[in-house]
Amino acid sequence: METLIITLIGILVAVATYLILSRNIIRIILGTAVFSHAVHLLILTMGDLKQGNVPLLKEADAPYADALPQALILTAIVISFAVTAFILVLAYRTYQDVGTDDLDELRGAKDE
Amino acid sequence: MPAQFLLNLFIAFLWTTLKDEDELKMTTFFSGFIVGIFIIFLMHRFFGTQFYLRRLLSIIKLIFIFISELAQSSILISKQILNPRWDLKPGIFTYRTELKGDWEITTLAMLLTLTPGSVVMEVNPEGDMFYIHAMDIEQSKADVLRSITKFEKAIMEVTR
Amino acid sequence: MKINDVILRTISRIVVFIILTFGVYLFLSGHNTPGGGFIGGLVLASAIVLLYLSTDIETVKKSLPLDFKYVAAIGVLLATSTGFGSIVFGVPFMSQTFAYFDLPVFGKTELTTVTIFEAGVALTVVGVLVTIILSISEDGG
Amino acid sequence: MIEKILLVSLTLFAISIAIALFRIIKGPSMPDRAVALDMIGVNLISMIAIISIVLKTKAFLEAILILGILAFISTIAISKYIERGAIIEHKSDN
Amino acid sequence: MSTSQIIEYVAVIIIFLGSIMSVISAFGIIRLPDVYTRSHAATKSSTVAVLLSLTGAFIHFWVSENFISVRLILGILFVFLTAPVSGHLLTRAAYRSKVKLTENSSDDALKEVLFPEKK
Amino acid sequence: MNNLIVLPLIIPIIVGIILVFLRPYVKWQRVISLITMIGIAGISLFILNRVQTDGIIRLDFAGWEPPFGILFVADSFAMLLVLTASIVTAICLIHAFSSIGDKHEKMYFYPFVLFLVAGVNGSFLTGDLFNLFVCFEVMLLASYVLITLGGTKPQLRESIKYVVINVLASWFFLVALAYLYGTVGTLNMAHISERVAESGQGPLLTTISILFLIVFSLKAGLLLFFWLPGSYSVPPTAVAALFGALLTKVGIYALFRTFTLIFYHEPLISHTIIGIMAGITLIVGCIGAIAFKDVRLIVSYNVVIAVGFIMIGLAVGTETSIAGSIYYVIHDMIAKAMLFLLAGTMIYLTGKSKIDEMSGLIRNYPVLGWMFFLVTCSLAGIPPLSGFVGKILVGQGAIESGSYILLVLAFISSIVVLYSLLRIFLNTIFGETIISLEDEKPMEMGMIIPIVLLGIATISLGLGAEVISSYVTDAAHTLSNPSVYIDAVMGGNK
Amino acid sequence: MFSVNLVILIPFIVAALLPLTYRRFKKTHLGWFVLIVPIALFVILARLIPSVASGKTYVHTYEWIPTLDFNFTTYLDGLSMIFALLITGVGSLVILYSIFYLSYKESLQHFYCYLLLFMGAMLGVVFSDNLMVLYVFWELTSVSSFLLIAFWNHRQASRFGAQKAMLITVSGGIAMLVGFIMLHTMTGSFSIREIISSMSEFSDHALFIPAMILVLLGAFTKSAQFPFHIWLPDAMEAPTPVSAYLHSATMVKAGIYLVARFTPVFGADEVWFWVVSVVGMITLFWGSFNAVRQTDLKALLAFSTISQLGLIMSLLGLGSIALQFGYSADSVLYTQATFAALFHLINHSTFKGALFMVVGILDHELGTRDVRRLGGLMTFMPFTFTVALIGSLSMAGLPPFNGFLSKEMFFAATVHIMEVDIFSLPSLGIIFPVVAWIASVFTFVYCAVIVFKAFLGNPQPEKLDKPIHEAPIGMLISPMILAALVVGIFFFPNLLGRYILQPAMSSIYPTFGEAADLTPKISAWHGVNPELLMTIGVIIVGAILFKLLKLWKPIYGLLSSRFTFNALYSNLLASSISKSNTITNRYMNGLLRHYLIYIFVFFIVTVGGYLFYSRAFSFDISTNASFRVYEVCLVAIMAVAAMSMLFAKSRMTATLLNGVLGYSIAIFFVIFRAPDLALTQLVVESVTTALFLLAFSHLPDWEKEKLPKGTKVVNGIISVAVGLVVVLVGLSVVDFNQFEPISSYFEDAYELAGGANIVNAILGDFRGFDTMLEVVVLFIAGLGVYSMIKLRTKKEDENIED
Ligand code: NA
Ligand code: NA
Repeated sequence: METLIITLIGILVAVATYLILSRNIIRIILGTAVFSHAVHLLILTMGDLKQGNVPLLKEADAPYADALPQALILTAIVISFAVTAFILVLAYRTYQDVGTDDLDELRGAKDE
Repeated sequence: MPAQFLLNLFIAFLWTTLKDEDELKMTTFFSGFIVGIFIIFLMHRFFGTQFYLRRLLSIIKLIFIFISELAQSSILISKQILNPRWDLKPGIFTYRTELKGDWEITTLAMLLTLTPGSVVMEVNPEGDMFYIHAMDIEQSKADVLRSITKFEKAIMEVTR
Repeated sequence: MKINDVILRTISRIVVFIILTFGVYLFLSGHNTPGGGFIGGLVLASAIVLLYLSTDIETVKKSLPLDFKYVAAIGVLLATSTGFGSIVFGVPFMSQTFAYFDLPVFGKTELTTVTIFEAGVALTVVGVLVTIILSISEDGG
Repeated sequence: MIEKILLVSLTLFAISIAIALFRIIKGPSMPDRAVALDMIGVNLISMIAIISIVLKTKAFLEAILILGILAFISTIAISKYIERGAIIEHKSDN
Repeated sequence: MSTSQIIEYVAVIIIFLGSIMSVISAFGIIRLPDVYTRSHAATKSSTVAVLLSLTGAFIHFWVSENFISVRLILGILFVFLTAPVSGHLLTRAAYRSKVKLTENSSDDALKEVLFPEKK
Repeated sequence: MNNLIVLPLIIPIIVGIILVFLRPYVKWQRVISLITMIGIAGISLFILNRVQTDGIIRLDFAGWEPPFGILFVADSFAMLLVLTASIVTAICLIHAFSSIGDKHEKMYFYPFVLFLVAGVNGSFLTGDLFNLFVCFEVMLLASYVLITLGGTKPQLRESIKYVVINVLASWFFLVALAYLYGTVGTLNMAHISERVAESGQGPLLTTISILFLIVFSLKAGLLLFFWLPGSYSVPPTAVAALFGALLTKVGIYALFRTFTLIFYHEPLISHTIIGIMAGITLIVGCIGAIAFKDVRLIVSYNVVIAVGFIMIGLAVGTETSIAGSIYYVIHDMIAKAMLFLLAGTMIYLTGKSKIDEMSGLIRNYPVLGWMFFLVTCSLAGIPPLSGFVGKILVGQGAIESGSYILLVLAFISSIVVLYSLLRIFLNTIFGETIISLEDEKPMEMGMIIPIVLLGIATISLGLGAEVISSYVTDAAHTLSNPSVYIDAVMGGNK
Repeated sequence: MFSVNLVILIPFIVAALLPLTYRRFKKTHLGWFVLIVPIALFVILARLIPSVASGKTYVHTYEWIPTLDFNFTTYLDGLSMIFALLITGVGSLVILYSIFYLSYKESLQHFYCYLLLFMGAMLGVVFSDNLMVLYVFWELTSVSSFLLIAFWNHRQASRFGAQKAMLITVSGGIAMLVGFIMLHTMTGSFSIREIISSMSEFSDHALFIPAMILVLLGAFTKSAQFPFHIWLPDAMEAPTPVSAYLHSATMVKAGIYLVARFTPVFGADEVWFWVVSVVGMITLFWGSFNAVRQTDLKALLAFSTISQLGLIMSLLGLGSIALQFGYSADSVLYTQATFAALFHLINHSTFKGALFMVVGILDHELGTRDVRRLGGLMTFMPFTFTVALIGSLSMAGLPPFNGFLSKEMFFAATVHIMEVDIFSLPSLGIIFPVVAWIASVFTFVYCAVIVFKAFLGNPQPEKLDKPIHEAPIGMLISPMILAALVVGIFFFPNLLGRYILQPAMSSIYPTFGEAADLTPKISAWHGVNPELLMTIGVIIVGAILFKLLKLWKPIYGLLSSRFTFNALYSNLLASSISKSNTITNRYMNGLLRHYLIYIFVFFIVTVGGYLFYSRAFSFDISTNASFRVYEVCLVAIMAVAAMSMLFAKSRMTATLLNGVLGYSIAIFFVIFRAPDLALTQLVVESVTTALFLLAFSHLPDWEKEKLPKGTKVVNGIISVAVGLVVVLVGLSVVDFNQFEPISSYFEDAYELAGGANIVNAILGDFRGFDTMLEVVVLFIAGLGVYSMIKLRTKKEDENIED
C-alpha cells in the first residue's frame, strides 16, 4: 500500500510541478493545490498506513493509527486553504489591474 | 393543530411526573407520549379539526410514493441504458399545475423529477408551469399525466 | 424567461437547518468523536454559503446582519485568550482544564476550557470563510 | 463471504467513479462534467458507508452526511456558475 | 444461520444491488447521447444506488452492532431531498448555457420561451 | 512562570486583532502598535537577561512535557533576534506613521505588521519543527498581504511571484517534515536531534537535511533568492524596510538552528553545500548590486549579499564564525532597515527611483545624506560601526578552519557593498543640486527620526559591541554545543 | 596621568562639537579655533620627546570590547612619535594655511570637521597597539580622506576621485584586516607588541606569507605604491591644504608607518625584502617618470609624492635585510637604509608640504596650476618663489637642503645592498642603484620644471584670469616655516637623528641592542664616494634631459592610454556595471517560470543527486500494508484525474478534476482511518472549488499553453524528475524503521486531556498552540482578502469604501 500511495504522490507532485511551470496563473494555482494534496497524503503515508484502528478511544480498541500525522495534516489543510484563497484573490486582482493572467507578461519593467 | 401536539406533549409530561421515578427517563416520556396520542385520537373531534397525526400519515404515504416512483424510474432507466438498441426520442414538454405555493410546487417538481423518464428543467416565474425533459417523450408524457393527479392529491393531503 | 429558483430555495430552507444542526453537533462532539471546532465551523460556514447560493447577498444580509470579519476577529480573540487565561492563573500557556458535571437535562457532562477554545476556532472559520466568499462575490458584480 | 461481497461492491463503485471521471475528462459540455462530478460524490458516499462496515467503525458516518451536503452545495455552485457565470448574486431577479 | 445473520446478508445484498445500480448508471453516463438524458441516469440510478447502500449499511449497523444510526437516516433523507434538486438545477443550467439536445429529440417546448429570437 | 516567553508572539496577535476593531481610529492604532512593540522589546530584553542568569528558558505549552507537546525555547540566539526584530519593527512603525498614508493605514496595516512580527518571533522561539512551519505561515501570510498593500501594478506583479515561490517552499517544508517524521517519528527539535544522533545521521537523514536546507534557503534567500529583489523593491517603504530587516533572517535563523542542533553530524556534506551556496550567493549578489540604477534594486541585492555573508559563518561552522554571524545578523537587521528606509524616503522626496535621476540631495536634506553615508560605511563593515565585529569574527572563523575561498569572497563582498552604495551616495546625495528650494518637498520629522534612531543604533552597536558580546558569546556557545539546548529541553525526561 | 588615548580622542571630540557650535564663529574664521587643537597636541607630544629619546615608552589601555580582545591600547614609542609629530606639526601649519586659503563662503564646519576627524584617525593609526583598533582608525582615515576629496562634491571629478581613493584604500584596508586576523590566528594576540615579541615562533606558519602579503596590500594601497598609486593623482581634486596634509605629508605615510611597524614581524623574510624594496623601486621610478609629463603642477606633485613614497618604501625594504643577519657590527650597516627611510620621511614632509602650499598659492592667487599658463613669476612673487626653489632643490637632492642628505643615504643604501651575499643579491642587486639613479634623474627634471617653467622665463599674464601678485602673508607663513625646516635640518641633522630617529630605529629593530649603534652620524660631506658620484651624474644628465625635454617628451605618447592602470580601473568599473547588468538580467528575467525551474533543478540535483551519491535509497515492499483492488482503482482514478488536468482545455474542467482529487483523497483518509481528516478535507475541498468558481467570474478562461514544444519537454522532464525524487526518498523513508513515533503517548488522551478523540485532543490540547496559530493564519488570509478586494483604491477616486 505504501508503495502504491507514494507512487501516486509522485505522480501528483510531477503533475503539480508541470502545472506550476505554466505561464497561466490559474494553472499555477491549481498546481499548488495539487501539490498540497500530494503533501497531505505524504504526511499520512509517513506515519504507518493502515496499522491500527481509528484513533477514537470510545470507538475502537488499541492499537490506534498514528494520530499525530492526522493532526498535522488537519493543520496543513487549513493553511493550504488559506493560502489558496489568498492567491486566487491576488490572481484576479492582478488580472483586473494589470490586465493579464499570463506570467510571461508580468515580467516587469527592466532596469537599464 | 399545534394545539394537539402541545397537548400531547403535556400528557407525556404529566405521565412522566405521575410515574415519579428517581431520574428523568426518556423511555418514560416516550411511553407517555404514546398514551397521549391514543387519548387525543379518541378526543380529536372535540377540537373540531383533524387528528394531527393524520397529516403524518399522509407524509408517510407521500414518502412511499416517492420511494416507489424512484424505484420504478431507476429500473426504467436501467433498462433504457442497458437496451442495446437505443432508439428513444427525448424531448421537452410542459405541464401546467393546479398547485400553489413554494412547498407544493417544490414537492411536485421533485416527484416529477423522480418519476420514470422525466426531469423538471424549469418552472416559469409564475410558478404554475413545468418544463419537463423526458427520456422518451411519448411514453413519459403519458406516465406523467397518468400519475400527476395522484401526486397532486397526495401533496394536497399534506399541505391543505 | 426569468429563472425561477423556487425549488432550490425551498429545499435549501430545510437543508440549511439540517446542516446547521449537524454543524453544531460536530462542534460539540469533537472531543470524543470526529468533529471539533474546525469541522464544526466549516460545516456551519457551508450552511451559510448555501444560504447565499440559494438566495442572494441582500436577502442573507437582512436576515443575518453580521459583519463576518468581526465574527472571525472575535473567534481569534476567543481562541487566543483561553491561552491568555492560563497566564493569569500561572499555569503554562494554553493549559486546558476539564471536569465532569452532572447537569439537569444533559446528564453527566464534560465541561472543558477546550470548548471555549474550539468555539473560537469555529467562529474564526465561519467568519473567515464567509468574509472571503462575500468579498469576492460582492466585487464588481 | 460478507466481506468479499462488500469488497466487490466497493470495486464496482470505484469503477463507476472511474467511468464518471472519464465523462469529466471528455465532457464535452460543462454540465456533463458537473453531472459526472455529482455522481462521483454520490458514489463516494456509498463507498464510505461500505468501508465503514468493512472497518467495523462508526467513525465515518458523519463523513457520509457531510459528503451528501457538500455534493449538493457543489452542484448548486457549479450549476449556477454554468448558468449565470456567478455563483452568488447581489440580489436575485425576483 | 440465525435471523440476524440472515438480515446481515440481506443488508449486504442490498448494498451489492446498489453497487450494480451504480455501475449501470455510470454506464448510462457514457452511453446516453446528451447531458439531459445522462442526467436522468445520474439523478435516478445513482440516487437509488446510494440509497440502497446507505440502507444496507443502516441495517448492518442495526443488526450487527445494535446501533441505530441517526446520521445514516439523515443521510438517506438528505440524498432523497437533494438528488432531484441537483438534477433539476443541472439540466436547467445545461439548457440555459445552450447545450444542445441530442439529435433524436423530437420536441423542445423550452426553446421558444428561452431563445425566441433564434427561431 | 515561563509564560513570559510566549508574550513576544501572543501580544502582537491579540493587539493586532483588537486593532482590527479600531480600524477607523488611525491615531489609536499608531499609538497602540508602537507601545506594543516597545513593550515587547522590553520584555525580550528582560528575557534575554534572564537567560544569562538562569540558562535557557523553555515553556511547555499546556504543560505537556517534551517531546509530546509544543514548546517555546528561549536561548540567547533566539532572544537576541527577537529583541532586535522588535526594536527594528518599532522604529519602522514610526516611519510608517508619516510615510505609509492614511489610506494604507486603514487597510489593517498595523494588524498585519503585528501579525508579521508575531510570526517572526514565533519562528525564533519555537522548539517544535512543525510549529516552526505554522509560525512561518503566520509570518508569510502577513507578508503576502503587506507586499500587496495598496495594490499598485508592480506590487501585484511581484507579489504573485513572491507568493507562488513561498507557497512552493512551504509545501516543500511539509514534504521535508513528513520525511523527517517518517524517519525519526518526532517533531520536537531537541528530540529529533537526539534521535538523529542516536541513528548517526545516515545517508537518508542527510538527504532529508538537504531538503530542509533547500526549504530554509528559499526563505533566507540563500542562493534561491529569485523572489527577493523584485518583491523587496515594490512595497511601501516601511514594509520594505521590515522585509529587508526581518524576513530573510527567519530563514537564516532556521538554517542555523537546524544545522547546528539537528544535522550537525555530516558537516563535510551539509556545510560544504552551504558554503558553496553562500559563496555563489555572494558572487551573484555582488553582481546584482552593481547591475542596476534603481535604488531599490541595488538595496535589495545588498540583502542577498548579506545573506551570503552570514551563511558563511555557518558554513565555516566554528564557534567564532557563528558568533560573527550572530553579530552580523543583528547588525544587518538594523542597517538594512535603515537602508531601506533611506532608499524609500529618497524616492518619496524626489519621486524618482534611479540614481541618475537624483542629485545633490545633501544640500536639500543634509541629515538624510549623512545618514546614507553612515549606513554605507556600516554595511561596508567600516569600523567602528556595527558591521565590523561580525565581519572580523566570521573572517577569523574562516581562517581558523582554513576556508580561504569563502574568506576571500566574504571580504571582497564588502568592497562591492561599499561600491554599490557609494554609487548611490555619490550620484544622488552628492552632486549638483537639482531640486530648487520651491520644489523641495519638506522632510517630515517622522521619516527622518527613525532613520536617525537606526543610525544611532548602528553606531552604538559598533562602539558598544561589548554590551552584547556576552549574549552573543552565549548564543554561539549554545549553537556550537547542541547538548546545551538538548539538555535544557529534554532534561530529566528522556 | 598622561594618556595618549586622550590625544587621539581630542580631535574627535572637537570634530563632534563643530557642527553644533560653528554658528558662533561668524566673525572669526573657524580655522583659528581649530588651529588650537594640533598646536596643543604638538606641544604635548613634543614635551615627551626627551623621555622617548631616552627609551621610555607609554602604554595605556581603555577597554573597548574585552571579550574579543579589541582594546583601545595606545603605545607611544619612537616610531609613533615621528608620525605623531608630523601629523600635529604639519597639521598645525596646514590649518594655519587653510585659514587664508578657504574663504568664509565655503562650508568650513564640514571642512574642519573632516580634517579633525582625519587628524584623530591618523593619530589613532600610529598610536594603536591593538590591531583591530588600528584598523578602525585606518579605515577612518580613508573615510575622512573620501570626504575631504569630495569636499567640492558638486564637481564630477571630485566625486570620481573620492570614490577611487575610497575604493582602493578601503580594499587595501580590508586585505590588511584579513592579514591582521591571520596574525591573531597565529599568535593569539591583537597586540602589536606581543606579536612582535612572539613572531619568531611563527615564521614557518602556513599563514605567515599570506598575512604578510595582505598587510603589505594595506600599506601599498594607502601609500599609493605601484600599481595602486592611481588614486592619488585623482585625489588632487581636494582643496590644496588637504593635498598637502593628507596626500603628501601624513595619510599616504600610514602605509610607510605600517611597513616600518611590521618590519620586526615580517622583515626577516626574503619575500618581505623583495616585495617591499622592489615595489618601492618600481613606484619610485614610475612616479618620477610620470611626474615629468604633467602640466598641472598639482598632478606633478602627486606623481612626485608617489615617487618619493616609493623611495621611502624601498629603503624600508632594503633595511629589513639587516634582520636576516641578526644584530652584528656588519648588519648595522644595512639598518642605515631604514634610518634613511625615516629621515627622508621627515624631509619629504617638509619640502613637499611647502611645495603643495606654493602650488596652492598659485592656484588661489592666479586661478591656475597649469605650467603652460605660468612663467616668470619670480619677480612678482619673490617669497613664493623662494619657498618653491628651496623645496624643489631639496626634492631634487641638492645641497644645502635636507633632501640632499637623505638622497645621499638612499644611494648609499642601494650601493651597499649589492654587497650582500644572500637572496641572489650579488647578481640581482645591481638593479637597485641603477633604478634609483634613473628615477633621481627624472626627479631632477620635474623639479627643474617647477622652478623654470613656473617661476623663471617670461610671464604670461594674458593666459591668467587674475593679475600676478604676491600672496598674502598669512598664506606664506606655513610654507616659509617648512622651507626654513628644509634648510635647518640640513645644517643640524644629528639633532633630528638623536632625538627623533634613534628611538624610532629601536622600535623597528627591537632586538638590535643599543639604539645608538643604529644611528649613524649624518654629515653633508663624506668624501668622494659612489653616492656623491651618482648625485653629480644626476645633476648633469638631469640638466641635459631638461634642456632636451621637447625632444624626448613624445615618448610619453607611445604609452597607450588604454593599457594604463587608470584605464583598467575605469574600464573595470564601467564594464562591471554593464556586464553585471547583462548577467543579472539574463537569469533574473522576471519570469516566474524560470525562477521555479532553478529551484526545481536545484532540488533534483542536490536531493536526488545526494540520494544516489550516498546510496541512501532503499526499498522493501514486504513491510508494506496490503492493498485491495478498489484501492488500486482509486489510485488509478486519482492518477488519471491528475494527469488529465494537464490536458484540460478549460479551467473549469481542471478545477473539477482537482475536486475529484480532493474527494478521492478524502476517501483515502477514510481508508487510512482518519475520520477527522476526511471530514475536513471534504469541506475544504468543496469550499476551495467554490472559491475557484468565484474567482473565475473575474478571470478570463485560459488559453492553450503557449510554450514552445522544447520548453514543454524540458518542463516535463523536470516535473517527472521532481516526482521521482519525492518517490525515491519517500520509499526510503518508509523503509527506515529505527524509531517508534511518539504518538503512543497520545493514546492516553482521555486521561490526560479528557478527550476520546485523539486527533481532536492533539489539536485542542497537546498541540493546541498550532491550532491557535493556524486560526491566526486563516484570519490573516481572510482579512487580507477583504482588504485586497474591499479596501482597494479605485482608479478614479482615492477614497476607500468602508
Ligand atoms: Na544620480
Ligand atoms: Na546625479
